[in-house]
Amino acid sequence: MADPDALILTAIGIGIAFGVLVLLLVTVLIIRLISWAINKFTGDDETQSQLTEIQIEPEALSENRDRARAAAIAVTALIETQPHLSRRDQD
Amino acid sequence: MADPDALILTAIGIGIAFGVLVLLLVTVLIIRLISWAINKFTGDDETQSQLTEIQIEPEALSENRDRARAAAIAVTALIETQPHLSRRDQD
Amino acid sequence: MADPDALILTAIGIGIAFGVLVLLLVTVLIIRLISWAINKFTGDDETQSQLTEIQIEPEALSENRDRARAAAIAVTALIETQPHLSRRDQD
Amino acid sequence: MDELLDFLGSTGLSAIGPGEGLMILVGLVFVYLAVARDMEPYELLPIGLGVVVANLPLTGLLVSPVDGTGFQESGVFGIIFHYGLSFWNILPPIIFLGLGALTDFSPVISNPKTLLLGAAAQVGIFVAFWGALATGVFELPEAASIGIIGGADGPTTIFLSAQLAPELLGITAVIAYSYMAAVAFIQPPLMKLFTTKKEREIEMAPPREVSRLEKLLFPTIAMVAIILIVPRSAPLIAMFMIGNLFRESGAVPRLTSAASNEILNIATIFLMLTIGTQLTAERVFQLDTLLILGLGLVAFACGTMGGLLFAKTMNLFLKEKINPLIGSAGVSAVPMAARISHHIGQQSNPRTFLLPHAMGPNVAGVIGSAVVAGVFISLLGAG
Amino acid sequence: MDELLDFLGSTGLSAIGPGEGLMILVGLVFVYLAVARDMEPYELLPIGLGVVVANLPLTGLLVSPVDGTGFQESGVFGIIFHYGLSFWNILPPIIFLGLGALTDFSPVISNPKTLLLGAAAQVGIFVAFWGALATGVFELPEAASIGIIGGADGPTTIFLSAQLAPELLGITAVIAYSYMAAVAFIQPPLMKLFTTKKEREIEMAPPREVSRLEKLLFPTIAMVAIILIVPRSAPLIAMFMIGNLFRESGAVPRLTSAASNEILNIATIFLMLTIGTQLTAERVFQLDTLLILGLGLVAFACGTMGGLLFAKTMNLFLKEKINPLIGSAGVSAVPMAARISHHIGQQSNPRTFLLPHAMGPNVAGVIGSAVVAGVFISLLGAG
Amino acid sequence: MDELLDFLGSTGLSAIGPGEGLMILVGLVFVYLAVARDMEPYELLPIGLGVVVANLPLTGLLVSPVDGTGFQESGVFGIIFHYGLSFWNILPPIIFLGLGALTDFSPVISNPKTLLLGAAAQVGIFVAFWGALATGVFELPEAASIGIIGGADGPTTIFLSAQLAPELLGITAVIAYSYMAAVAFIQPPLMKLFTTKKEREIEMAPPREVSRLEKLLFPTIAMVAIILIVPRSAPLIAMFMIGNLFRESGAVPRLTSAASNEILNIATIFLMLTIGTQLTAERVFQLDTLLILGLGLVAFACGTMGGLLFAKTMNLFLKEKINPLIGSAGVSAVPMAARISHHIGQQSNPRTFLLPHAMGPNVAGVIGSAVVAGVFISLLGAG
Ligand code: NA
Ligand code: NA
Ligand code: NA
Repeated sequence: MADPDALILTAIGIGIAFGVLVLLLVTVLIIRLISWAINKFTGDDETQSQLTEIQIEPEALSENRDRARAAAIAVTALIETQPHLSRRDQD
Repeated sequence: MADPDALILTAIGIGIAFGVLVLLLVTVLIIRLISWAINKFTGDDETQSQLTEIQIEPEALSENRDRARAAAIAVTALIETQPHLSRRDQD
Repeated sequence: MADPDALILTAIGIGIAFGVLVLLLVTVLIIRLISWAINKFTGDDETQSQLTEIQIEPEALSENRDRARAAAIAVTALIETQPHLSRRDQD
Repeated sequence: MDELLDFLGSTGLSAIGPGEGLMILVGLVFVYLAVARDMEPYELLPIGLGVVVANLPLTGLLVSPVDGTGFQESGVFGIIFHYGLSFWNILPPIIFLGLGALTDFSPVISNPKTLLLGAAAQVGIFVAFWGALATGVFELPEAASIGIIGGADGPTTIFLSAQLAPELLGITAVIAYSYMAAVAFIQPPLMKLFTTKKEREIEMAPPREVSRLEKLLFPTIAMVAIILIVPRSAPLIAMFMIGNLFRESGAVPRLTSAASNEILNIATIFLMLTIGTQLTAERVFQLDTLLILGLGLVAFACGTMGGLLFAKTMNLFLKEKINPLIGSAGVSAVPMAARISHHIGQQSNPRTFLLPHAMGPNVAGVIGSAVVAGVFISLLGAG
Repeated sequence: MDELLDFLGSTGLSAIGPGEGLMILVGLVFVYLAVARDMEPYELLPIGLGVVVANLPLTGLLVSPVDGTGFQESGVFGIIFHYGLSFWNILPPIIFLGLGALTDFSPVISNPKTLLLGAAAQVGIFVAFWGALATGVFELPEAASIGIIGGADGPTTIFLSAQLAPELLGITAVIAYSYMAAVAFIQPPLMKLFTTKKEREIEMAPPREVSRLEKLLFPTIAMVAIILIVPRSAPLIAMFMIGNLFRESGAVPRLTSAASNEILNIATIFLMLTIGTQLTAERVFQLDTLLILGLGLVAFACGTMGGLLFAKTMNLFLKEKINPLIGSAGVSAVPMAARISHHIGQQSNPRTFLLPHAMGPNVAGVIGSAVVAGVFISLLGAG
Repeated sequence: MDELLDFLGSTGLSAIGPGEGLMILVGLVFVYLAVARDMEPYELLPIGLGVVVANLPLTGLLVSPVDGTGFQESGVFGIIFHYGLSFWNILPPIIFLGLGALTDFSPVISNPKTLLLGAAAQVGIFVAFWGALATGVFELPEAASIGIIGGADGPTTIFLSAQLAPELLGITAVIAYSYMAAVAFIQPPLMKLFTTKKEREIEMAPPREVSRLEKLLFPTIAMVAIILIVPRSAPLIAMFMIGNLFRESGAVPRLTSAASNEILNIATIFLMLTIGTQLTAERVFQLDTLLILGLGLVAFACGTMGGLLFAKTMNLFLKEKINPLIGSAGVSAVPMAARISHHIGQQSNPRTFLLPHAMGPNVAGVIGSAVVAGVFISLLGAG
């Protein structure tokens, strides 16, 4: 790559930077259109993904973790309802 | 390794695969015998491991994590007993 | 490094080991002095760090984890107060 | 203005061909299947993204460390492919360490007969092996690398191809993972075809409780026994059993969690992305690819049939009949194949609960294909 | 007794010069800023400690793997610098994988205009680039490595310097991170100077809800589009978008968490320590360092002004005015710069809630500087 | 049929000797001690499994990267040994980063006298060093590698042996970890022998509260001071103090957790397995092994006595007497040795609570042995 003159390099640099981000701006608008169109056809927001019919999770591993997290968050609701629960041992 | 004739290779492949897994089948039966024998002698299921007499855990680190987990699971029991605890802020 | 005579090496080894740890002993005493002096001037224990004025944490990520942990520990207090909460499903 | 031309020349647009464009679409299809259809997302999403990245020209991401001199293009995936797979081949054993730490051998220990189903279901490997040879297009090592697709085990396929046919590594691995993702479509028809309604309704007694001692002795003895017979399977089998012993010992929870979480997840990200980057247009758009696609399907089908038929044959000799539906789980493709056996069983008879029983052959199949890979390597490898 | 003399000769005390002593103090200042002032602790604490370690003589920690023969000094940081940065340059892309998995593109998708602010705010790069050339001290590649400081993005600065000016890598990276830590002092004066009170009080409607499909399509199409135009930005852009797709797909939670936690934290520890170890006395105490300090500040200031002025110009054509304060967030320095826009906005008008709006240019700025780095590499790099 | 013979020739059964068989049993004993007796499971379980794997023939797992040409056997452990230990020696410093992030220096800061106990207890290193020389079998570097076993610190032993006597690395490391696991049997008899009942009942006032400033200043100043005096200890000392500063600063919780969890656990898995794989039959079944076993025991015993006697001597000059039982904790073997001091204290006088006091010498002992290792390397190393 021959040593480009600094001016050209700046022009290309700024030009490409703006060019790419304008292109992304246009992309966002197109995506908004696609997303709107798909919603109109499927009648509702694109659901997560049709769960394949086979979905039994034998491993207790992930359930256990989610259950612990859910329980912990549930308890925050519990504490907010009973402020008298002083936190004695804040480790 | 001279290029073995495909037939021989298949024979060895299937033979060894079955041979190994039959060997494992026999191993499982032997293990069942050993485990049964040990139970008979020690009179009870092989306990986890005799805790060495010195067992004071100064680091609060692992306790804290186990306590948090245990607490979280305990709370699930709690919620099941008091269904009225609505989950307001499911994040 | 010419092969030092074992005796010299032992002398340097033990000497440096003690020397370094005596130096650390002195360092601890100096640090105690500095820390005492600073406390006298600032009037209170050196607070954590002045929180920069801008402190809005848009990411819910770390909050969620701390909240879950805090909730879990709070619940331990809860259980201690109501021992009747039997732990049915100890996983 | 020649700098401008230089720059335009350096853009990807000027260098991309129709083949690359098509492959980018193929990559995006993988992404769609993983995200919208939830088909093996942990494999197909990174593989799909790897395919997209590999077919964007001039990125320098695929430059292998050996070519360059002095400063290296930051060939992230070239480096991972070279040191992780083709040169040191250490990623598959590391993944097996994590998988071992997630595996529970109780179904096998409580019902050792299922081990034979794990062996029988590997027959698909040899059917495809012979198929590949029959085409006259593939040499012995390449035929082995194609056959192993029937082992329905990603890391084992990658481990073998990296040694015997590195240029086929991308194709064989992606096809193996794709068929594992599609196992819910491949196996059910065969399972219904090869078993009678009565056989599908067979209920099996709940498996007996397995003691901790048994769960410790099995991986230990299995490791020593298997490696003594097939030393070349050691990189997979040793790491798998080490991970399992971490788990079952209960004495090293931090190591077990590091193996089954941090190590497994980090290795999966880099391995799957790198596998995807092997699917460049010129590698894929060849007759061979179609052949391997076909042979791979044959391998899966024959493996499934092998497991089913062997289960039916065993029933001839068994007082306590086994539901042959668990035979198809012997291919491995853990845990999907076991879930399918369970699901089809419940369709025929809601009171059958085959899942724990199907996990037996499912896990045994992992050992089965690792052993076959070991045999292939010792007979065909540089060893 | 010559062993004793030998030993005394081998101690650090005998080999340390005033320069090293001063640099150790500089390192400790960084540690103080990080710990007591909470300024960018995740970067400045390890960098400060790296500086201290680098200036302790005879430790062998900085020995690069290429120099040694046979047994290598355990040059922990020499090895990480060589393979992580100067030779393979794989650490910055790995960090971008994690950052992508932490990034939310909704602000950009809900308000695409902000993308232009992300572009405008990169103008600081070229001002400093010309400034560096004007000094006559720096060649084109070095000027680019100094200019990129204006991109206000650590990994991008490191990625570019590692390729174009490895000897400047330590200085440019540390100055970039220091100015990012000080952005709360650099930007507010300029923001108040270049915007009227009325402009600062402009309230912006809360951003619209962005659908999951949009959050999936944007990174996918952006990745392909950007890399086709600037292939040399692929190591950063591809990994960033891959991380983002892991996150937005929701199908691979374990990979997302591995990328945004384990991988990001481990890479940060070793990268930042190693960056710090590049600041040895003889590298720092040169006229160049002062020049780069000045040029870096100019770059940050011009980037901030660029974003502000461009926002004001856009308002001339827009019905629904945007609060120009979000323009300064276009430099990136995520997320500090966005918080500053929000904070200054609230000072002027408590009812403005600019944070979500400022995140748009903030994230766009990351893409902006990565693209500029790609252009520099393709025109000036060994490519 | 020659392929069949070829294959049979390639099996491990045909290549295993009685020595390997015996070593596999030794490995299984380690596994038993770790799992059933809960003796140092985090070290002895992976070491034991490493020993088993190393003595299964023809696996290719131990092939060092330097020997191979072109495709490498997937010598997982050969690669980790070469780059992690013998060639780059980066695993011990990485482990020390994690240990530092787990260490609390308050016991040392609140009671600095205990630092001297940490020094005194390292005397065992030199007793074993001289013992090794006295046998006439070992050269100076090997004697140092045997002596360091008395430092009762795994990573330090590995770090030193990797540089001075790589062929002894496996033996010295495994013996060090075994004696640390057996410290509950080695120390108590000596502690009761060398202290009077009255001394064992001495109660010590609860240690004073240590401020955050002190906990930050100590590791910082200690790092600079130690490395200036013994630069060769930097790879261990610097990383240890960096980890400690991450922890005490409280400003980088994610880095602290990455260092003390992910990095430490992953490094422990691969280091311990690899250490185990060094114990091959021909290396172990030599007279040297018995000598090193004996010398190692002598080192531990003398270190324990050194700490106890020095504590008793200090009491001659101290107004506020210290319970000499905490002296034995000076060997390090963190935290077992401290717990033993506490336990024996409670046996003699239930009101003594020695644990926090014993942690002082315990942690000081880590610095002590790292410094001694630094001295050995600077005088005997290739430096
Ligand atoms: Na299989
Ligand atoms: Na930027
Ligand atoms: Na020690």
